[in-house]
Amino acid sequence: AAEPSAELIAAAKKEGTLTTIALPHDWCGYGDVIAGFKAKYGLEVNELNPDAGSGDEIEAIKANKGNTGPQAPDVIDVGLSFGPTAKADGLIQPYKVSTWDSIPDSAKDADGFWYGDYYGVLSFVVNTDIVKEVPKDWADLKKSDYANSIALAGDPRASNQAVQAVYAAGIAAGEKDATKAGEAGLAFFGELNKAGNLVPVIGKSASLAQGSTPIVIAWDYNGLSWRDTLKGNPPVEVVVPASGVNAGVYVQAISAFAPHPNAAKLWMEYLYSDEGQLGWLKGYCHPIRFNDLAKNKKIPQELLDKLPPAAAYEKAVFPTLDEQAAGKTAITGKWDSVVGANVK
Amino acid sequence: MSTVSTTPVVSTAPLITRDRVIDWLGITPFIIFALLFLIIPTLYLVVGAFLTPEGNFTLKNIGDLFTPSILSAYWISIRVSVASALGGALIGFFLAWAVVLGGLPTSVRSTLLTFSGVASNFAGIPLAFSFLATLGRTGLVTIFLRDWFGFNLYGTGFNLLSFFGLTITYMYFQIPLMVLILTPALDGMKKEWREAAEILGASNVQYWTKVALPILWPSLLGTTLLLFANAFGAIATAYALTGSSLNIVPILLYAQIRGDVLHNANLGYAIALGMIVITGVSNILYLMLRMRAERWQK
Amino acid sequence: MSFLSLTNIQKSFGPVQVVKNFNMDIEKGEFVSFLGPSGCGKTTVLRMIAGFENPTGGNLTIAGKDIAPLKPNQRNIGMVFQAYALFPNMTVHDNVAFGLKIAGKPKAEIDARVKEMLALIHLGHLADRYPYQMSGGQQQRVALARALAAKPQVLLLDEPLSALDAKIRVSLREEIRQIQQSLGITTIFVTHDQEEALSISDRIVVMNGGRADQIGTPFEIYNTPATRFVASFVGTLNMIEAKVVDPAVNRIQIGDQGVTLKQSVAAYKAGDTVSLALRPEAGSLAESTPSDTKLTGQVVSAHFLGSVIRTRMNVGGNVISFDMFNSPGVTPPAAGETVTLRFMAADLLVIRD
Amino acid sequence: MSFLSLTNIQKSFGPVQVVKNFNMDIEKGEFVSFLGPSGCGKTTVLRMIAGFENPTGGNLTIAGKDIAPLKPNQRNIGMVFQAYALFPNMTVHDNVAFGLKIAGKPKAEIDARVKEMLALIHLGHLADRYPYQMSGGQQQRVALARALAAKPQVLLLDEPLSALDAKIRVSLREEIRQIQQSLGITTIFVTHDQEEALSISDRIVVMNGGRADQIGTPFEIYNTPATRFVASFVGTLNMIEAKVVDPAVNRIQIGDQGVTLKQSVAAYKAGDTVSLALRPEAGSLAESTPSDTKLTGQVVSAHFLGSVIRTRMNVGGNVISFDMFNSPGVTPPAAGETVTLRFMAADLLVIRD
Amino acid sequence: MKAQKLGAWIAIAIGATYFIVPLLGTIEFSLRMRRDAYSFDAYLSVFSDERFRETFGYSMMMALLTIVFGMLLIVPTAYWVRLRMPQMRQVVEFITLLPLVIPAIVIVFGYLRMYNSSSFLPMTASTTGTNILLVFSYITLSLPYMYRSVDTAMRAIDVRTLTEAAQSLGASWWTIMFKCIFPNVMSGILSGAFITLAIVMGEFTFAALLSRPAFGPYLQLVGANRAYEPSALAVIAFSITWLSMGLLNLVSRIGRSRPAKA
Ligand SMILES: Nc1ncnc2c1ncn2[C@@H]1O[C@H](COP(=O)(O)OP(=O)(O)OP(=O)(O)O)[C@@H](O)[C@H]1O
Ligand SMILES: Nc1ncnc2c1ncn2[C@@H]1O[C@H](COP(=O)(O)OP(=O)(O)OP(=O)(O)O)[C@@H](O)[C@H]1O
Ligand SMILES: [Mg+2]
Ligand SMILES: [Mg+2]
Repeated sequence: AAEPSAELIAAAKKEGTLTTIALPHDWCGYGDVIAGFKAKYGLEVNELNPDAGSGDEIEAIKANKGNTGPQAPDVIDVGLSFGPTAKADGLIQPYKVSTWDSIPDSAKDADGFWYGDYYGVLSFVVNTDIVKEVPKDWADLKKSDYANSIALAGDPRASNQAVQAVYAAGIAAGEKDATKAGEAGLAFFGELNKAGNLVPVIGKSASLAQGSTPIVIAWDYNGLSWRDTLKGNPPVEVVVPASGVNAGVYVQAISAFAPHPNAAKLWMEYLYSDEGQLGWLKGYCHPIRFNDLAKNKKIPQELLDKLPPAAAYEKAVFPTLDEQAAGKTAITGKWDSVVGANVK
Repeated sequence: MSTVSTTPVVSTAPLITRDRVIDWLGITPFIIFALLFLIIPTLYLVVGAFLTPEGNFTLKNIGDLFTPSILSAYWISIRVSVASALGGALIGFFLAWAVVLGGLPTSVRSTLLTFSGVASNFAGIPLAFSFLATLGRTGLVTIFLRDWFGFNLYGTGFNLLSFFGLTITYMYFQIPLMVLILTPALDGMKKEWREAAEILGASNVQYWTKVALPILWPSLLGTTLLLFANAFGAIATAYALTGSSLNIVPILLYAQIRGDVLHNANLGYAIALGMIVITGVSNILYLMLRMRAERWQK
Repeated sequence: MSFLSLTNIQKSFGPVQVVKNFNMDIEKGEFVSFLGPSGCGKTTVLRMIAGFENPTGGNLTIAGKDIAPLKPNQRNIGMVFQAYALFPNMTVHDNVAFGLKIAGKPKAEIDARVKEMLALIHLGHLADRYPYQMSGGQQQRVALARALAAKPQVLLLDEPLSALDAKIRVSLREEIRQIQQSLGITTIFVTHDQEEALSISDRIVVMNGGRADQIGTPFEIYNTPATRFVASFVGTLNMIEAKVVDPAVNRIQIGDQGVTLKQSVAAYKAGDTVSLALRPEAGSLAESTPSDTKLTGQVVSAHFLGSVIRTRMNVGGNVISFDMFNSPGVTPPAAGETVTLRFMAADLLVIRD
Repeated sequence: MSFLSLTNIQKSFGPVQVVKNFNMDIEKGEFVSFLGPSGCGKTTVLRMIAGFENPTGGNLTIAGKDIAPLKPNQRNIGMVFQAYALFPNMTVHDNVAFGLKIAGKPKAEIDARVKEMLALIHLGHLADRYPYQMSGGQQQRVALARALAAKPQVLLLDEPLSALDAKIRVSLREEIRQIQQSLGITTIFVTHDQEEALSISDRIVVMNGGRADQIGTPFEIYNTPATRFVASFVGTLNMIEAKVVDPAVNRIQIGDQGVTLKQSVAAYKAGDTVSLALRPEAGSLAESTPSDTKLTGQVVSAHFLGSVIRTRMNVGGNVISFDMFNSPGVTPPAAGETVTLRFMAADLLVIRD
Repeated sequence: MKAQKLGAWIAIAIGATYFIVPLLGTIEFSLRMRRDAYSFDAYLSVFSDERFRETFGYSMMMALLTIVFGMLLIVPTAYWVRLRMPQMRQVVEFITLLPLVIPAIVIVFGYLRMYNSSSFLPMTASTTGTNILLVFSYITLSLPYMYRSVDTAMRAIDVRTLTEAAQSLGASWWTIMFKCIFPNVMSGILSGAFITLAIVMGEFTFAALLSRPAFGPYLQLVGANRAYEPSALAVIAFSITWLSMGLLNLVSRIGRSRPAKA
């Protein structure tokens, strides 16, 4: 892949800082990716709220219109469905990285406003110290054994990961139509909640390990990286459900009001370089140029070995943009009234 | 020798004015600071509560407070705050009573007071960690109960993230605060009052019901109100316990202003206004009761 | 058998004995003051009578009945504290009514009694005030009324006046005495102000280090102090060092001036040093003063103190103060002047240490 | 021209005038006391001299120089406060050195002066103590040394003794007077204790409601009070209502007993009522008393006050108190007894209201 | 009497249990990182985390600045109010209590709107500006504690007479303030300072919303993403609070300059 132009590097260095948001260090290997970027170009990286959901990221751009201070993010990494809406709201600006052509067309905006970055499938991340019988499929989650155990990895009103989880439950129920699938997912979680299995907490590695949420529904790559950081204490199993395997694509974009536009562009160049893509892969994420890299034999074998079995991805459903939008609308709008997970 | 002419001397007015100006200058930095960093930012939001995103006047935001999810957030917040305030007040009262009037060695008193100074500031995120480590699913107490008594705490439906769990967590800083505020009030209870009552024939119970509690109630109630406000505004503890998805007012507000879903910052302002009104009212009541209590302490 | 009787009362706090073999009999209706310096145990004795402290030894009876087993709220004793100790949450009326209410008296009776008590202390018009709305003197009068309302057998007052201004102190002490006399109530009054004790007591107990040094009428205490401590604590006193010349005829010498005492110095040998006490008011410069003794010396200083002029003179190394009443006709002697002080030999007391 | 001169000084706080046309001239080295009841404006006058308050009218000069425009820290006036006001964070030495340091004196000079001042107040050995380690009396002496260290032109003392115990009060006031005399410093001393003022002042200003009622030596103030207020505030006083019988020969009548005054009642008509004042110590029952006048009455009560016995007698409706020194030979008269009080007619003062 | 004492002991015992068990739980949990044995791994992990050191140092710095500037604002104000404007006492006191009433989040959102880079006072436009704003926000937050402790200390020393004493000895305002007032309210300043330290070290809302790398948000982050380190951090945070309270006691005991008891 081509190197970024010297002018871009120079311009970025002049800006000196890149402001990112919502990049937890154990998400997709971002810790190392950021470190690699810093080391390579010598820019500061100002990391805003690593725990923000996709919605929060969009809001951060809105809130900081007219503010060029360190509170304003330059770049965002959001769920696929958030890309088009952000574009429509005029919150992001176009840019085409030098490896643009190797990104599948289905996963990028033709004008370069947003572009897919990596994907994974939703899985059950289970603390097997507490949960002796690991759930295999969505339906298992309703068992009374799992009372007070299950958590989403975000608030469905704000987090793409959580929305996708609900949607996946809908797919597992056999719904094909996106809106219906969304509703079915809501209904499923409504039941979970009524049965007292759903914990109104954002599931994270800590809550997983400490046992407040021994089952977290999260992207497989998150589960795997949590497993690694916990180093077997407690033991964690990542299960891809038998049905309703929902694959989710995230997208990158540059804020329309980015205080450091050149640094943002350089960041994109880095992410979509071979180095950046392999960085994600190390974090168990399938980078969007996976096929391209594989074709060119650029992926070390030991990296491939550590990935989840390819079989899991065979059943994976990639919802289209429209499906995602429909599902998201159905889910965020009615989450409160149908599920209403509250403190009791 | 001391009789005197009575020529009235006109007072030198400008001198007084200059003095007054200097007087005011002395507190100007404070006033400016308070205006810039406390009052105007708050007014900004208070005004915002009555505006549409476009900047027109509206009462809709206030009206929107009465939607079920927001009401339920207020409701749970109020319940947790009331419960932790009452619990904190009650236990704190007994602790303060024990060290002030219980005839315990003075070392116990100074230990408790020092500890309370620390613990009342031990709110926020670390507190949440502590309780997760203690009463969480793999917490010390939970495991202890399981291994030694075969008692499955979580099997009873207990959950640290419940109303009860939050209340018990909040009480960790509520009790010490109560102890700190109430100890001076109890110190103000003169030994002679008790003795006077006793020598007039009153029993212990009569002393407490007719003399001690009537004297103490402004302090007790006032402090309870303060605890209530204290709990109502506490965000960090709940945030760390539950990671922002808990539907209590401070978190809802956080999500509204910062977050995305309902896309309505002005509604967020209205929620904030509601909070200010609630904590404000309880604080004002607290101040009034304190004044009343101090009147007696003279 | 006297009304209130304390026999061999002792009290120790831990290792420290603060009251040592205290004996005292008080007759019904008597007004007795405990007088003594701070820390001498006055309050402790009072609190044992009230029942707030248990004696570590001895007997306590009221009207022949042992009160040791009774709790404070069963003793029927009235008490007034230094700091008033009115209940701040109650009006004057309710404070005074408190003991009666506790005793379950009917409302009409309570109201009548409260009215009567408030009339007694001249505060009938303030019945609805709260304590914080009243001056210290008024509060203390209410405290007195409260203590008296339930007709206690004994009234105890622990320095009730010490928090008050000088003028109010004087008027209130007279009021207390007068109320005490009109009700005929047995009263113990603790004070460290000798003038207070002298002016209102039937008898005074001068306490020192947990002991009663002397018990007697104000006259006895003032004029024939039993110990050096009593002599120096009560009133101003000149202490004079004298040499015994002839013990047989009570002849002593102050500086180089010989004096014949009325009190015996037979216990001393010629040449011994003996301590004598002389009250400043006992002597006078006027030749008309009835006197049988005189001392001559140099005036050191003369201070005008209002009604009296206090002159200090040096007699053979002893500085002796003496007071004379001021009047426009009297000019105080000038410093350095030689004067002769005249007094009765009976006023020169021999003080054992 | 006197040293410190206050002319027509006035002070109002808002609508209330608390000092009204105050005039006073103080000579260099004089010791003047302001004596008066609480709230009469003593402190306010003092604070105007110190510069803490601005007079609303009048003139203030020291050594002929108008000090009105000067700030307090430019007036070179020493001040001692009731509550000592030592700097708690400094040792005794540093407190006394404070003013000298501010003035930028060299260290050696400061040390020498501090030493000298501490010697003056007999506290040289406590130079390294902090205020909280000392008794009230010691603290007040340090405050005095601090005020004097920088050799002020005028020393102001605002009730410096009122927070102290009775015994220390007396000894410290004498120490203050003696230091003042040895340094010859012009001093104003505020007090509401008449005995204090009488015993140490060159002159006394008796203040009442923001005015100087009388300015004079202690003798003048005590023996010839100018107003009824002065008479009643200074010393104890019997006020007697009498009827004028013959103004020409100063003949009046108390009850039905005729008395010829030394003071003139020429301003009255026969039959007028006139107020007379008599000090309790002016009269005596003893026949040997030098006297030219007597009054006979019934004894109401006799109080034993230690060195004196105060007897109240009723003379034609007037209750007259008189004091006699206590001595074992004297028995106070019993209530109801008829007694004759002897005194000099000159002691009966006619009081204008 | 006996029953009362027993009751008192029972109350203390219950209270002590409630207070101590969570601490034990936290300590125990923080040692559990290695599966089969207790170890200090969690602490090692925390201390070796660069972000721990960075955020901790940053918050310490902010706390110190807050204390210094807060006291420079508050001590003279409290002094002046006592000395010259007693009629304003109620008002000033009321203002200082407002931060207890107004949630921090409301204030900080007001800041974001008032001081963003396109406002009249673009404090958030630069990192330095944002840091200053953060210090100001912390001063606001600690107003109730700082003002109260300073004011209490002033009540104990009778500032008015001390001032007048100093004035009559020729002292200027500057000398009075820094030689006579500050040293004597040191106990109040210290107790205010330590409470402020404790508050600032754990503060989350302001730092998070102003996006500054402070200790509070770091705690929150670790709390969400690590299992055992949070307990270790809680132990550390609690120790810091204890340490500052201990220091406070120590300093006030060593500080010989206690106010004279009148
Ligand atoms: N509860 C107690 N424990 C230990 N010592 C005590 C207690 N109460 C009093 N004392 C000591 O007993 C002694 C006598 O005290 P008490 O209060 O009777 O003195 P007092 O004569 O009333 O003095 P004052 O005039 O100061 O009131 C004092 O030395 C005091 O310190
Ligand atoms: N700053 C002030 N504002 C309003 N009134 C004041 C002020 N200072 C004093 N006064 C009033 O002025 C009057 C005289 O007060 P001042 O302090 O001079 O009395 P004083 O003679 O010193 O009394 P005391 O013996 O009680 O000290 C009092 O009525 C007082 O209330
Ligand atoms: Mg006592
Ligand atoms: Mg005064």
